[in-house]
Amino acid sequence: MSRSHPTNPPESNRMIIPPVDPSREILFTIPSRLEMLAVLDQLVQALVHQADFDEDSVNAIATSIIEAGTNAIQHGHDEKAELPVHFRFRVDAQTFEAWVEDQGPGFDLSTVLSTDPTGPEGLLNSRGRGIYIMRVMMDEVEFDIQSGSGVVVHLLKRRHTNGDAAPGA
Amino acid sequence: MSRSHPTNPPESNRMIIPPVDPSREILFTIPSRLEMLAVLDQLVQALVHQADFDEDSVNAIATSIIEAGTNAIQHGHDEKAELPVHFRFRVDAQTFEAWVEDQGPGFDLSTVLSTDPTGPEGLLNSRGRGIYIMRVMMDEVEFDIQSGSGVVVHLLKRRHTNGDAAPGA
Amino acid sequence: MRIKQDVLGKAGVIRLSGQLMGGPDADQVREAIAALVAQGTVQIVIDLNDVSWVNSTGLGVLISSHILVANQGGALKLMRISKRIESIFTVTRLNTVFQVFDDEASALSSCAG
Amino acid sequence: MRIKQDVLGKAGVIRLSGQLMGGPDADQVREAIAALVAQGTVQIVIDLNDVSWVNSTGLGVLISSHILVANQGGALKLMRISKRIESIFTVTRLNTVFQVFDDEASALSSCAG
Ligand SMILES: Nc1ncnc2c1ncn2[C@@H]1O[C@H](COP(=O)(O)OP(=O)(O)O)[C@@H](O)[C@H]1O
Ligand SMILES: Nc1ncnc2c1ncn2[C@@H]1O[C@H](COP(=O)(O)OP(=O)(O)O)[C@@H](O)[C@H]1O
Repeated sequence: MSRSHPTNPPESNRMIIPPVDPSREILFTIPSRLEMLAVLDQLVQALVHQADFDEDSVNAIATSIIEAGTNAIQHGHDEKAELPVHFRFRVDAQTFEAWVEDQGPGFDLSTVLSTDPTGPEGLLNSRGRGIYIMRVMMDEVEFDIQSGSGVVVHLLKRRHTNGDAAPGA
Repeated sequence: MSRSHPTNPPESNRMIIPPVDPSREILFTIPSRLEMLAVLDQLVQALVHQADFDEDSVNAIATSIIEAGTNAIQHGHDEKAELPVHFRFRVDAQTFEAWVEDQGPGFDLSTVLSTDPTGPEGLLNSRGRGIYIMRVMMDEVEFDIQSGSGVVVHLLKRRHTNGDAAPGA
Repeated sequence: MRIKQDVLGKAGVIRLSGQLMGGPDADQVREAIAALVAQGTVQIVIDLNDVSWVNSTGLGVLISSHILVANQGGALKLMRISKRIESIFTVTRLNTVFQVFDDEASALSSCAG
Repeated sequence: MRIKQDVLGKAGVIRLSGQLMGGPDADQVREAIAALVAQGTVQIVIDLNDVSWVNSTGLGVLISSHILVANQGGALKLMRISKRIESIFTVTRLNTVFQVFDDEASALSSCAG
């Protein structure tokens, strides 16, 4: 029967998106409007807080997901409200993961990674910091870019336990 | 191409669900876990707040959507985490609307409506208040109950402007 | 939801924080009340200062606790409820069932008599 | 984002609230700064006390405003930033670009000289 939403999202052919686990999956879809970022922030904070991550991790995760959402809305969808941005969140004992998906033109990641926004050329540039912020604040950031059919960003944060060295790349 | 999420949700055959308008549609899907209600509350508050509704309306809407979500999780899905509850939100100039959908067994609404939870028999009953609360706090509450294939609750709140009498039935 | 309990004079005070919504929350409240009643404390005040919301299942927990304590000759009272929680009590007329106090001093003195 | 502006002695103070994220926010900040510069005020303090977060687009707005004011012989300073915003400044090393003050008195006195 046709429903307002599918029971579960269809499985993806994107390598970086794991099979759906409906008992842990939280899905969120918004129109491409910048003002939705404030709502996204509250949602992510509530989710990560509920999952008992420490305050620094809550901020790092919310900040990073806002950067990914900003890119999807601005660069992926050129703020065309009718293009939806899809978020998928998954919490487990050790990690918080998010996938952020747009349907935009994609971009060349190696060009972005070749400039250091904290170096002398980058520091006073008014753009080019979003992906850098995600990579510093999260433990893993992966991109699946399919030219002409959008970008999926996968963000992962590990739960820091007492005495842990900051995990990372 | 198969994606992690469909571009837009498929159109529904449910009468109370209008055609999809992706430029205004916010979708949210959670596992059937009561602890998700706290996250739902934060999301709805942020959304309604962002839409510039007054504080009383924010509370009334969040409270009502939590009641609908509680029913979907507890009565519809018997707290089976793997069954997703779907929320759809729509904001426009005059109204805030929500649809809450489960895949549970449905129920007989007329039986529920025949008891007044504020009357002498109902007042000390520990159950039977959720739908009543929604009906008092929102301007419109509609149910589409398909026996054996779930419930969709549609909630609507009008924006109150200065000097308005409380609108309603 | 988190829960703490105190005995202050004749009154048992149960302080909740988070949200009150049935499920495991109900068991925690029931256990706290059972513990107080077992030591002879039947004037019980629930402090909702740190509770952001209560849903209808949570209201059910309060009602069944109220009945339990009343059956022991006591009373269950509430204190420090937010505007949001107050409106759910008004809508459901449960404001006619529970005594609600704005502050701890007046709640406790109502238990002293 | 909402914006208010004051002139206090030699300093222009621009108070933001909400979130700072580019788009229409950028234009509002640019207009406020242009208005201050037009009346000869080039020591400008941005008060972020009521800003819950800044994204990288919002950082861009601050950087281009900083350059604009510096070109007029002035400086753009920040005050009262939250821990969350501080961490985005540290991560991007923009803490080496902007002077940041904890309170209004010290921010204003840095503009007086
Ligand atoms: N989702 C996306 N779709 C298309 N292009 C993107 C996307 N994300 C990033 N980009 C490209 O990568 C560049 C760098 O992105 P980022 O590091 O986030 O900084 P900024 O957004 O400030 O430019 C962007 O300017 C844009 O060209
Ligand atoms: N989504 C649903 N699926 C199945 N049954 C439901 C649903 N919503 C409500 N009901 C039925 O209607 C009754 C009344 O619901 P409600 O007024 O919310 O009060 P309560 O949930 O406290 O019983 C419930 O006890 C349940 O039997």
